[in-house]
Amino acid sequence: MRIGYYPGCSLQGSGREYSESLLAVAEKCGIVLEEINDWNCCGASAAHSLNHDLSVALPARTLALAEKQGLQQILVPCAACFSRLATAQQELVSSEEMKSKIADYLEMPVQGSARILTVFEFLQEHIFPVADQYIVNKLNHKTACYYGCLLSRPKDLTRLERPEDPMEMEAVMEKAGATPIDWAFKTECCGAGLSVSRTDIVAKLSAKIVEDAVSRGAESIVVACPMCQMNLDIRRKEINKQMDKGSDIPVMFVTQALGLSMGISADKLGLNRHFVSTGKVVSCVGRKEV
Amino acid sequence: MARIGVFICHCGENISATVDVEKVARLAGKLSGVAYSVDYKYMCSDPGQTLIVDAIKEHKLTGIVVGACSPRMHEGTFRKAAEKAGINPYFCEMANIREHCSWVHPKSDETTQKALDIVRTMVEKVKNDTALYPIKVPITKTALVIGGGIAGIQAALDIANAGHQVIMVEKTPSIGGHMSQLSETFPTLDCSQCILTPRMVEVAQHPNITLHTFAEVENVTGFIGNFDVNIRLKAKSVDFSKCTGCGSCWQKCPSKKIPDEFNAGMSFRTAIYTPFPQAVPNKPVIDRANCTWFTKCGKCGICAKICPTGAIDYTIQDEIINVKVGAIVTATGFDIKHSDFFPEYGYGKHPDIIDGLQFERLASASGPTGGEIRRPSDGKVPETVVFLACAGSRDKAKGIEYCSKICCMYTAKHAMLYKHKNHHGKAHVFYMDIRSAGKSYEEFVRRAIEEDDVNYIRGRVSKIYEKNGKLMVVGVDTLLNAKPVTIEADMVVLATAVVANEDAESVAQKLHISYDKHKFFAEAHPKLKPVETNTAGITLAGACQSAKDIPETVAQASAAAAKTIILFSGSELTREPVVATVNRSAAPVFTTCTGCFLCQEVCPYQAIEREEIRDRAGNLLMNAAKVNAGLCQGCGTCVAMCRNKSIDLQGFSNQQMLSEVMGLLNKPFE
Amino acid sequence: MDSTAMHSGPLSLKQKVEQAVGAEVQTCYQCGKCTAGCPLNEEMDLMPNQILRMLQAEYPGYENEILSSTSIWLCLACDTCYSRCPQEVKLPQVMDFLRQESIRRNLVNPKTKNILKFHKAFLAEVERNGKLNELGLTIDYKLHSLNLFQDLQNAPSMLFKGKLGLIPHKVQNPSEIKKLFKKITF
Amino acid sequence: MAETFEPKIVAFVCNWCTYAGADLAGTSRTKYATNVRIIRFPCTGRIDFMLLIKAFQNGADGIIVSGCHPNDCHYTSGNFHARRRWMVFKSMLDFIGFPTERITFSWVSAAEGKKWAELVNETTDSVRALGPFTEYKNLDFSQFNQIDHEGIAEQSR
Repeated sequence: MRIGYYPGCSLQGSGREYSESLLAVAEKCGIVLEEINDWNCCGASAAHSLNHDLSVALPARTLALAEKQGLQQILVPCAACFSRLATAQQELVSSEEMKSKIADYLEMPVQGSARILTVFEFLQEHIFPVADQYIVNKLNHKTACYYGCLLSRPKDLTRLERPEDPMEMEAVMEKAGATPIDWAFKTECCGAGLSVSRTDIVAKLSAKIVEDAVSRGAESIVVACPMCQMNLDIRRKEINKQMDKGSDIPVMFVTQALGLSMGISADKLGLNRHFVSTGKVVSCVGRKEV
Repeated sequence: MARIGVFICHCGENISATVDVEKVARLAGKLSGVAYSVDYKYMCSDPGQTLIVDAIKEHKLTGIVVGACSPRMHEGTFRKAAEKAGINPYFCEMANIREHCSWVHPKSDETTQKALDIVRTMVEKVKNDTALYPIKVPITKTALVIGGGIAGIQAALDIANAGHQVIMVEKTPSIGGHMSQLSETFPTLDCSQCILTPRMVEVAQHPNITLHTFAEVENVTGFIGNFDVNIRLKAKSVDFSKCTGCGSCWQKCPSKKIPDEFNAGMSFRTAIYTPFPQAVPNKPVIDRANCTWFTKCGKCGICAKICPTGAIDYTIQDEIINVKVGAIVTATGFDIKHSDFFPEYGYGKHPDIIDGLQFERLASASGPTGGEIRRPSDGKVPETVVFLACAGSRDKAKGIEYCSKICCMYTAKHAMLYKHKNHHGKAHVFYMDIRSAGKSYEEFVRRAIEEDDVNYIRGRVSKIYEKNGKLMVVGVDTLLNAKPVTIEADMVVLATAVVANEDAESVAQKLHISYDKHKFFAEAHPKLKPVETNTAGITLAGACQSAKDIPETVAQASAAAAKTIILFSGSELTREPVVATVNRSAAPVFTTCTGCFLCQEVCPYQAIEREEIRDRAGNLLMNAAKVNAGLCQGCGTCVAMCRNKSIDLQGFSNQQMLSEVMGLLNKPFE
Repeated sequence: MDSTAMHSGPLSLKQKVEQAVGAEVQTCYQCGKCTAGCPLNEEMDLMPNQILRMLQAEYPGYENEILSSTSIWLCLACDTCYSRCPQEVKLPQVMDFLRQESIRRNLVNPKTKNILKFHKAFLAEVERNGKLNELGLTIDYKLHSLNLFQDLQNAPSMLFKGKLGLIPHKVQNPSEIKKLFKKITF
Repeated sequence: MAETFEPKIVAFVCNWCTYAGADLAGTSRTKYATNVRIIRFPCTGRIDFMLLIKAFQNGADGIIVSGCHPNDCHYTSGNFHARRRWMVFKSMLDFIGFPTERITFSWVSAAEGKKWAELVNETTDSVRALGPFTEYKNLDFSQFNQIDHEGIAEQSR
C-alpha cells in the first residue's frame, strides 16, 4: 500500500535531521514514501489560537491534496503537524457542515478519509516487520524516551495504549539495542509553541525534563517531535542556567537512533546538526551492554 | 349480555384540570354494553369505593372500568371493591387517564378525546374478561443466603433465629467478607474482627444454618416459595470430616509465594491454606491452580504425608448439590478498584501507592506488619502519607460517575489511625467534598482534623511520580486561590472507587435479577422497595446493591431477612392468576395443540410440561403442552410463539388484546 | 445574584464558549485537577479552574478579567488538563476560544502581547509562502516585538548546521493560500 | 386540506419497563404529543405481530413497539424473543412492500420517562411527515376469517 508523506515545515528547517533520518531508515528497509504534492503549513498553534476555521482549513488543504493524489494513508512524523491534521480530520468527519464550509474555502472537495499515521504506527507496521534483517549495531546505552504532549494527547487522536506512560518509543529503542529507563517526565510539555516568544518559560519546563532524565542515569534523550528536539537541544544554554548542574546529554530523534543501529552513517542521519554533541551516542554503537 | 359500569375519577384536579371528565363519563355511558357511567372527585376514597360497590349491586353490573390512575397504582384497590360487591375481581380494568393522559397533555379537546379512547379500549377489554382465581402455591421454608460477608451473616442469623432453615453459600474458603479484613471501624474505632468473629462463629454453630464455603451457586430455577438451586461445592481437596484444623499442612507446604488475597496482596500464603487465623470454618483448602501436586502432575504431596488424620484427598472432585428454597437473599458484596486503574498515578507501578483495603491490612494487628504502618517497598515507617479521596469515584472520564460513599469516612479513619501510630508523621488528605452524613460521622471527621492534625486539602491530584525515593504528589489547593501544591510523600493511599464484583453480571443472570449499568443489582423500587428485586422472593443485602458502610449493610440485611420471614409466615403463597393455559376440549379433539413445543423452547421458567393424552385403554393418542401454573410467571412469550393459538394468557388473552386494538381505533367517537 | 436577568439580552461569555466549542462549562465541579497538572500554573494569573468558575458565575465583571488574563495566552494547548479531567471539560478548546474573543474585544494582556505577535508573525509567514520559513518568521517577529537581540547567538550556528534556510520554501502558487486567508479572515 | 394531519399512533408496550416509563413521564409531568394510545402487554414477548397489522387495518398511521432494554427484561428473555420475531416479521413486511418506517421498535426503561416522551414526539413527527396510512384501512378480512362450512360440506359430498 502506498504511504503518503507530510514532512511539515519544521522538518525542512530546524528539524530537518528528523526527515533525513526517517527517509534514510525507510530507504534502507525498501519502503517508498510519497511526499504530498504542494503540501502547505498545518497552521500549528498559531492558527488554532487565532482562528478556528483557519486551523481546520490549512490542514484540510493538505488532506485534500493527498486525496487528489490517491493516498489512503499519510505519515505525519512531526507531533504538532500530526495533531493539527488529525484534529482537522476529526472535525471534517464529524460534521458535514464543516466539511462543505471548508470545501468552499479551499475550492476543492475534501473528505478527510485517509488514515493519518503517527511515526510509531509507521515504524510498527512498516519498519518492524523487516527491521531485524537490517539492524547490525546495538546502541548499548540507557536512554530516556520523551514523548511530550502532542504525541501522547489527546488519547483518542494519538491512539497510545498507555497515554500517561506510553511504551511505543521504548519498543523502537529496544529494537535499536538501547535500554529505555523508567522516568517521570515522558509526557510533560516542554513549552513547545512558546519557544520563541517566552524562551524563559520553555527553559524552565525543559530543565525539569532534562534534570529528571539525567538524574535517573539516562545517557540520551530520544524524541519524535521537532519542537521537543529544538527546545531540549537548541535551547540547552538557557536550560542549563535553570539547573544546578548543567548537562550535555544529547537529544536525538528516534529515527536517528534506529538509523544508527542499522549502520547508516551519522552524517546521513543528520547527527552533526545538533547543538549538543551527539558524539556520545554515536560512540555507544557496539559498546558493551549496560 | 355485558352490563359494564364506567367510573371516571377527577383525582382532585389531577385529571379534571385537563380532561373534561363529565364529557368522558357522559359519552362512555353511550358505549354499547355500558349500563352505567359516572364521574366522581376521588374514586379511590372510601365514598368513591362505596359508590362503585353500590353501583355494581344496584345496576347488576358484570364488569367495571375505572378511568383514573395507572393500574400500577390502584388496580388492587378497585379489584377489592369489585370483589366486595360480589363480582369476580378480574372483571375490573383500569383506564389510565392520569399518568398517560391528563398529566402529559395540556387541557384540550384532543386530551379529552384521548381519555375517551382509553376508556373505550378498556370497556372492550372488560367485555372479554373472564373470571380468574388466585393461585395458591406451597412455600419451602428454607432460605438461601448467597455471600458470607457481614450482610449475609446478619441476614442468615436473623432468618435462622426466627426458626427457619438457612443455607449459606460462600465463594471463598471462609466467611467474613471484606469486614474481616478491616482494622478498626468508623466512627467508633472498634476493632472490626472483634465484633465480627463472634457472629461468624454463631453462623457456624447455629442449628438452623447449613454453611457451604468454597461453593458457588450454579443455577437457579423455579419461583418465589419454590426455588430449585444447584450449588457447586468446589473441590477442597481436604476431607473436612477428618480434618481437625491443626495447621501442620500449611506450615509445611513448600509453595509459599502466592499473593495472599486476605492481606490484599501484601504478603504471601501457601497453596494449602486457611485465609486467616479466625477463619470459619477453620480448615484449609488446596488452591489447585498454585499447588505443585496439580500443576506438576503428582509431584510434592507433602501435606498428605504430614496430615495426622489423613484428611488430604487430592482426588476429591467438584460436587453439585441440589437444594429447594423458598427465598433467596443476595449478599454478594463488592470490590474496589486497584492502583493499576490510575494512569496518572503510575498504572500501579509504584509499590508505595496503595489502595484503601491494603492500608486496612497494614493497620490491622493481624496484618502483614502486625499493625505497624510500614510501606510495602522497603518496610520503612513513612513520615509523610498522602490520602486521596475520590480516587476513581465521581470521575465520569473513568466511567464511574457515582460517589462511593464510604471513602470520606474511611480516609478520615486511615489518617487518624496513621497519626495515632506515628505521632510525628504528617498526614495530608486531598478531597473534593467531605460527605459525612451519618450518626457521629461529621464529628469523627472534625476530630481527625482538629485533634489529630490531619491536613485536609481541597483539590484533586493530577499526577504522582517518584523522585529520589519520594513520591511527588502534584495537587492543588482550591481554597488557596487554586495554589498548586506538591507534597513529597513516603506513601500514598488511594481511596479507590467501590465497584461491583467481577462476577456480578453472571450472578444476576443466574438469579434472573436486574442490575444497573455499573453492574450493581437493582432494587425493585428506589424508595419503597429498597431490598426487594424485580424477581419475587429474591432480596438484596449490602454492597452488591450499591456502596454501603457497615451499619447500613447490617440494616439492609435485617430488612431482607424480615422480608423473607414475612414470606415464610404463611403456609401458602397467593399468586396472581396471570398464567398461560393450553386449551383442552372433549374427545375426540382433546386440544388444538399439535405438540410442536415451541412454547417450551421460549419459556424462561421451564413452566411448559409435556402431557401424554391416552385413551381409556392406555394407548397414546397425542402429546400436548401443559402449563405448570406454579412455575408460570405470565410473560406470554409462549402465546405469541404458538402457531395455532392453542396457548393463551389469562388476563391478557388473544381475544382481550384484539378487542383492545379494535376498540381503540375502529369506531369513531361521536 | 440573578444571572439570568443580567443576560437576558446578549449571550454571556459562558454561553458563547459553550456554543462555539461545545464544551460544557457547567460540568466543571472545581476539583482543580486541571490546575494541579498544568505545566504553566506557576506563570498564570488566573488558574484554569478559576477561569471555568468565573465563566460559570456569569458575572459580567468577570468577562474582562478572563479575557485580559495572561493565562489564556500562556496555555500551551498541551492537553494535560483535558486528558485527566474527570468531567471531560475540553479546556484547551475553551482557551482557544477565549484567545480569539480576547482579540475581538481588544483585551489582550500587554504582558502576553509578544505571544500574540509571534502567532501573527507565524501566520503572516504562512500567508506569504504557504509554508513556514523559520528565518523569515524570526525576522518578522523580531521586527514586531523589538526583541532584536534575543536568540541572536543561536542564528549563526543554526545557519551553519543547515537548520535555517536562506531561500524560503513556498507552495507552488502562493496566491492560492493568500486567497484562502482572505476568505477566512474577512 | 388546511388542517395539518394528526397521525394516530398505537404503542404496544410491556408492563414493567415502558408502561412504567410512560407512568414516570406522567408523574414527572413531561409533556408530549397526544397522538399516542398505549396498549399494555405483560412483556414485549407477548406481542403477536399480527396485531400490528390489525391496528393498521383499523386506522393506525404509525406504531411503537417498546419494552425493557436488552438484559433488563422482567422475564429475562421476552424482549429478545420480541426482537428476534420483529426482525423476521420486518423482513417479511419489507418483502411485501409494507412501509416499515411506520413501525418504531425501541427500548424504554422504567426510569426513562423523558426518553418515552421523546420517542412519542419523534415518532409522531416522522409519521406526520409520512402522511396518513390508507392502504390497509378498512380492508374487509371478514371473509377470510369465517370458515366456509357450506363449501366444505359441498366438497365432501
